[in-house]
Amino acid sequence: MEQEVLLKIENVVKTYPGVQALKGITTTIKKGEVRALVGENGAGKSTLIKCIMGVESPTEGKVEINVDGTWKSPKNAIEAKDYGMHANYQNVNIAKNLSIAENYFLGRVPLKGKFVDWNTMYTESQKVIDKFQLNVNPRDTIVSLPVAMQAMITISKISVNDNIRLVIFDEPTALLENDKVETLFKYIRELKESGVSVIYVSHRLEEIMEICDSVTIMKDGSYVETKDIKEVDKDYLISKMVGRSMVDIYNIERQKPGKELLRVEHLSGDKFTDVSFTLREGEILGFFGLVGAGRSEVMRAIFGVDKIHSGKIFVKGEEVSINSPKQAILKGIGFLTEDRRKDGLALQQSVKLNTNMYSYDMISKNGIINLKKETDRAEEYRKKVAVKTPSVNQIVNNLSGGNQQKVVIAKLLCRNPDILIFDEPTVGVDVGAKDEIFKIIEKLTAQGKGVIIVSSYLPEAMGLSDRMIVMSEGHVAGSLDSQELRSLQEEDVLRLASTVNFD
Amino acid sequence: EETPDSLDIVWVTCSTESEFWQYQQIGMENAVKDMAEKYGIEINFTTVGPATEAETEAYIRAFENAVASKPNAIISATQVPDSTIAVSKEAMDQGIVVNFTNCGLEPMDSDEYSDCYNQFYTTVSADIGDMAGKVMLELMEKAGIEAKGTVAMEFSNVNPALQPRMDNFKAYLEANSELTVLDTLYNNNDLNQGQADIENEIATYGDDLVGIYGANNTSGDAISLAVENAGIKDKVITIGVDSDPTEIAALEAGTIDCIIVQDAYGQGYAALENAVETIMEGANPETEQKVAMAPVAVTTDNMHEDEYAAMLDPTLRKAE
Amino acid sequence: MNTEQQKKNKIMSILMKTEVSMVAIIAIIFIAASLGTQNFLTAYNLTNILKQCAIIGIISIAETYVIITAGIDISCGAIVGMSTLIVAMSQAKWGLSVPVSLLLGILVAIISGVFNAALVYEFRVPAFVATLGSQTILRGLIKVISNGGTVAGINKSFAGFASASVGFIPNLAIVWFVIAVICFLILKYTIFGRNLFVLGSGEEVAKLNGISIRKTIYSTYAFAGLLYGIAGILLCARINSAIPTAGEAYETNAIAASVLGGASLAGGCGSVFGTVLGTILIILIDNVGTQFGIGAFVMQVITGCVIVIAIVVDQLKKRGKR
Amino acid sequence: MNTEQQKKNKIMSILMKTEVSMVAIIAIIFIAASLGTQNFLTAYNLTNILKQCAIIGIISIAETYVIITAGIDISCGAIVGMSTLIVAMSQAKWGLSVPVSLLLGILVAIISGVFNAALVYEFRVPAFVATLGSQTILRGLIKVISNGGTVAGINKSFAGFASASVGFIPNLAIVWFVIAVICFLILKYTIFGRNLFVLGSGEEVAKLNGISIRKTIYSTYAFAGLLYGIAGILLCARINSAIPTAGEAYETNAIAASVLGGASLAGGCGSVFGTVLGTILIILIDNVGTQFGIGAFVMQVITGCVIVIAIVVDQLKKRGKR
Ligand SMILES: Nc1ncnc2c1ncn2[C@@H]1O[C@H](COP(=O)(O)OP(=O)(O)OP(=O)(O)O)[C@@H](O)[C@H]1O
Ligand SMILES: Nc1ncnc2c1ncn2[C@@H]1O[C@H](COP(=O)(O)OP(=O)(O)OP(=O)(O)O)[C@@H](O)[C@H]1O
Ligand SMILES: [Mg+2]
Ligand SMILES: [Mg+2]
Repeated sequence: MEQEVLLKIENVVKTYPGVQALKGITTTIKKGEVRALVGENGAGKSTLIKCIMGVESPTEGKVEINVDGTWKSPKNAIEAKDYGMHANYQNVNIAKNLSIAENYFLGRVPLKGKFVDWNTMYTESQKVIDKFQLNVNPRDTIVSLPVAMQAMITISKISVNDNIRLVIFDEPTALLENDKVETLFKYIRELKESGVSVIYVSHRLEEIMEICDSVTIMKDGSYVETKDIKEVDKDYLISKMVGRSMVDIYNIERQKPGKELLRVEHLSGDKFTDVSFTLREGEILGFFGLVGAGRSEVMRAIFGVDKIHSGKIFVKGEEVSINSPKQAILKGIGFLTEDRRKDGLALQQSVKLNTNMYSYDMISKNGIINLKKETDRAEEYRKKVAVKTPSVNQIVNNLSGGNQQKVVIAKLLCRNPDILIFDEPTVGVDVGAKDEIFKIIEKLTAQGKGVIIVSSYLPEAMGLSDRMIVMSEGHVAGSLDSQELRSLQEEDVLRLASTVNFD
Repeated sequence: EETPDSLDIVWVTCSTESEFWQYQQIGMENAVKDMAEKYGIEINFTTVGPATEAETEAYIRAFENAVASKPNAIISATQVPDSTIAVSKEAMDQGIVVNFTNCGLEPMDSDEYSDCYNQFYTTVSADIGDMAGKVMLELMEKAGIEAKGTVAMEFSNVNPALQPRMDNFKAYLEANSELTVLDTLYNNNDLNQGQADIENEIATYGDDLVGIYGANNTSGDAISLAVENAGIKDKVITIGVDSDPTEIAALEAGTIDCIIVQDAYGQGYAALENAVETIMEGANPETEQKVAMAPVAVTTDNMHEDEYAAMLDPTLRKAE
Repeated sequence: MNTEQQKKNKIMSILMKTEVSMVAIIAIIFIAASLGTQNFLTAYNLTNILKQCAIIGIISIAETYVIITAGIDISCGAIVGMSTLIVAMSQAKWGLSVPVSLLLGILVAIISGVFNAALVYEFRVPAFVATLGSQTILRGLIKVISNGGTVAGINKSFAGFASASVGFIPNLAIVWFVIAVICFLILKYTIFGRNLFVLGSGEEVAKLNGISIRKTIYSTYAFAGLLYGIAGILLCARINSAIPTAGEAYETNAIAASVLGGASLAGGCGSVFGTVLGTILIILIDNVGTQFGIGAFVMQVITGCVIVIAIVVDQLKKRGKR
Repeated sequence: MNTEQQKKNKIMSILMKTEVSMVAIIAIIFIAASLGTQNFLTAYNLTNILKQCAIIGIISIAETYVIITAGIDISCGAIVGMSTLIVAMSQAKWGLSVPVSLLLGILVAIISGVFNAALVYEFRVPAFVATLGSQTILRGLIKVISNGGTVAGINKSFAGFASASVGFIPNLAIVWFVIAVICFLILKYTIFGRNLFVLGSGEEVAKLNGISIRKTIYSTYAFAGLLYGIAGILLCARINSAIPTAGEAYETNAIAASVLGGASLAGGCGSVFGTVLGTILIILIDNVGTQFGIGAFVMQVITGCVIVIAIVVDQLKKRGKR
């Protein structure tokens, strides 16, 4: 049976000062269809979504949704909601000072008479929390949650609505680990079954192959084509997006481990206990675990952000006590944090400042900055990690999500530390750029640097690491050498990561 | 009725930051000493009140708080008589002696609120304005400046009670000469702003500007500084009202030609003396409830005479 | 987590609240003044304190609303002054009846609030500058309208309202309490109230969740205007006249009371109860200072210290030193 | 993108700057006053304007530094007043030499700045409350020290500095220019300057990027203190005395000048050049008002309007209506 059309996107053009983000996109989406949107960083996916939702008005063209037979164009989020359109935006947008329950009901607070019905709000929220198996209290405020949990809140938030016609997910899984991805997919299937259409944006192509019915490819703001998912495979998508084909991106040159760079002995902190490991020159050490496993906390402690309760840290064989990130940096440790918007970037500042802010001391004398070097470096790294921006003076907040992530990486590379800790380095980064980043890591290890990669994305963690530490509930659940890594299946590692009961 | 052996007296000032009210306070403090000696009692004297005259609600609050602390007497000066009447009456009803100095509840010719206070010593604002106008013309004649052209007026802030200082000045000049008097500019007791105001007026009116009148001490200071910097002290007649050290120095230097002085010290002294006497004698010794003390024009010529010097600088009278 | 633990957590989280530090500090000052002075703990004085809190208390609540949305209102004192003037002029100069004069006073205040909202919303003027601008404009207008003079001749029974009490509770304080309770309920139980917090968490968040920023900003400033209007009326009755400086420098106290009560200028937090406590603290310091016979100069130093200490105590409790 | 396009972009982005709107508005007022009045465009008057700008200009630059870090400094006027007082007391009462008096004035101002920083950093007191508190404390101390009176008897040659000029350029303005240039260079060329912007983007960001929040906050407030100290010295020379009200209400002008010049109270933006222009606009309005013979009351209304319009123009240009 030919299904009804739900959404018509007609020749949508969006221009920002100095950037044409969308150059005329036309496509239609049917009822109950799950449509993937793929393209490189800065291709215009998020912008298209904002135009669909009416929160950005297109410079040209229009978007219409079929509301029980009549065609409507939402002009703002309120109308979009009236028409049953919901979006999960890329930059976790959530009212940080409010409770989970209130965030669930943002803009649609339940009333008893004229007054907010707190009881209903809490009970309904609890139902959603249970449905998505989120083990949180609806009264908790958002600030107290880790980003990954915040992301789950925004995803699950959609289900409090009724009368849903279209749901858009913009890179929902970037911060999620496997079982949460499964929860999400289950939800998407549920939506599909009830006739809801879904637009799904992700840089993880295997997810797209798994969950989507069709895929639209975008490049540089232009529409390339729409294909049924059965007609395409990953390589095809990559070649269309990036313009070249790419074999195994994890296949990088391995180095022979050299001298010891970092040794951590029996480290304990607020959220982790008795963590020990070593990192050698030329090595890539992976850290895998589920959300809340405490990997980020270990890294933060090593970097001097959080307090250490006990344990020792040795850098290049020498015991160190690091009390602030500044000291860590001076000891040759670089740390790329997982929440780029919160602590990675000065959002309202330029690409230039952000690229350099980690290492101004390296291009200054007596506190006076060499402005030429500042610009040169910004330009150099803009090319090196392929940041798509009209100029290095662009405000970072105006870049696409993936390009923001690239700036964070550029910032770290500028510092040129011996020990590099990447916490979720490829969040929101497209395949092509991932490839570039891995090439850079390859070069770094060849120079004898040590790299720690914290990733919730198992293929990446397994594919990239020379050795891997698996953490669970704040403990080291296992340590895998390269041989084990190559021989183990993903399921085995996942099982390890879900180990419980250490005491 | 038994007489107490110690008295609590609160001075509710309308501005803690003003020199003029400081001078009033010196008068009171001296009276405290004299009265304590005279009656052989202890007098606890405290000052409360807002920083600036503009904070009128804070003034009322200070007054109320003073009443609540149940002193024997309150001395005050109000910028907002209509608002002070109720609380002052309240105090009187509670048996607290309330005396006003300089700024009271009602003008000289009214008896409407005579039950709301005990005694009032003042200098009439209109008299100051009239005197300033008269002196302006006299000094112009003496300096050989033709009474034609523009006269500027500067004041601290809008204050209805003191408005006659400006209005009467203006009226006097316009009635008795061909001078044009500009609208008042206000400086909120910001000397730098006042100086800028006068500088702007000098720049705007140039040689046409023949007189400048500052209706309080800060304004007088501002005038003297601007006039000195512009080097026009011989071309304009400048008059200030109430004194402070800067202004006294300016009078000496001739950048201010005359200061109209109210006897701040005398008012303060009398207000406190009268309060203590009223309490100790059991009745107000004054025959008139409102006593006007005439302003005095102090010029460069007479400023060193003892009487005038002490008027200019009441700190000279400060008892050790 | 067992229930024991949960209970403990709950108690802890209550103790962490700013309101608790405020109550503690107020209690200490209160006890010290009761023991240390003769006339502090008298009905007259307590009535007095309540009366003095009322007007600044109402203004502070309005300021809190604005601050929750991540805005700030510097013009509150000027709007109060304008409302005071209009009420006085209506009664004394324009021969209007008391009810009409009150309506006019409130109307003018609401219009001023809407003007602020228009600047903030339509023209994206930062709240500080927008309200600074309207403060300046209003102060000028007040003087132009009043010609810089006092407007006396207020209706006697109207003015009497401000000095009257019901038992020990002054009328002014009753108005303040009623407004505080209503504002508390609005904040907690209405969509408008909740939206203030959302807006304060970020315009993006509000916008993407279909909350009308326009409506929220206009409502907030207009509602604040309404409260300023009421405060202006009370001020007119209290000072029994209108003077050009009425309401001057109130913004500092209003912002201080809000922040003492737990509001953050970054937006997204603030509470009516906290602000009520903040107001009481500010007024109390002055009163106690007089009771102890502390001179005005030293008192100013002490006031500054108490404000700082109040916040430091709260912050130390909450997060410890950095 | 071709070079044509790039050039266009560059020109566009320059036109977008706040400084451009400011210059345009100042130019319009300047031209109107030159054509519409007789004595505006005279050497005396222009010298005049420059002189009047200097002190508030220096304070505003310091305020801009603080605002860039997402702070705010309400105590600037009080610190200036304290420095003025100390200089005057040193010279007139304590019999110290001029250089020593200046050093003391600056020292006290820096200490006040450090006190602010300690409140903000060590005790996490929000900048608004911290500086409000220290403002109140300082104003009280000023009165305690001066006993509420004027301190006259300043060294003649020192006071003469404020009224003297080099050619048409008054000494005060020269100091202001030099400070502006230095502050501009610091912001542009030093790590300290860059760190202000990073800190203004968020403490977390600063911390995780290895920037010492402690050092940055202390340096900022201390440096602001230094500038206030200098402003206090100049004020002392200019008013040839110290009065308890010296520097009062300067914070409003300083914040207004910063925001007019493009600074945002949310932190992370602001420029010295913009602030210089903001200062000029504020001073110019007053001067031109007098030149046109506009009464003080109406002038206040106009001032408010100009401030609002200046910001509206800038915002409309930047982002259009919402
Ligand atoms: N507010 C803005 N101002 C200027 N340019 C913008 C703005 N928002 C987006 N852009 C630009 O528009 C282009 C498309 O961005 P968009 O966020 O839609 O990309 P995307 O496909 O979602 O990329 P990603 O995969 O990295 O999330 C980018 O070049 C981006 O820099
Ligand atoms: N589901 C959850 N509910 C409540 N708190 C959680 C949850 N998940 C994580 N946390 C909090 O976050 C802490 C550690 O999270 P963190 O993000 O550092 O872990 P991680 O191993 O780095 O995971 P990831 O980087 O994948 O998010 C936990 O100890 C816990 O306090
Ligand atoms: Mg995107
Ligand atoms: Mg993590």
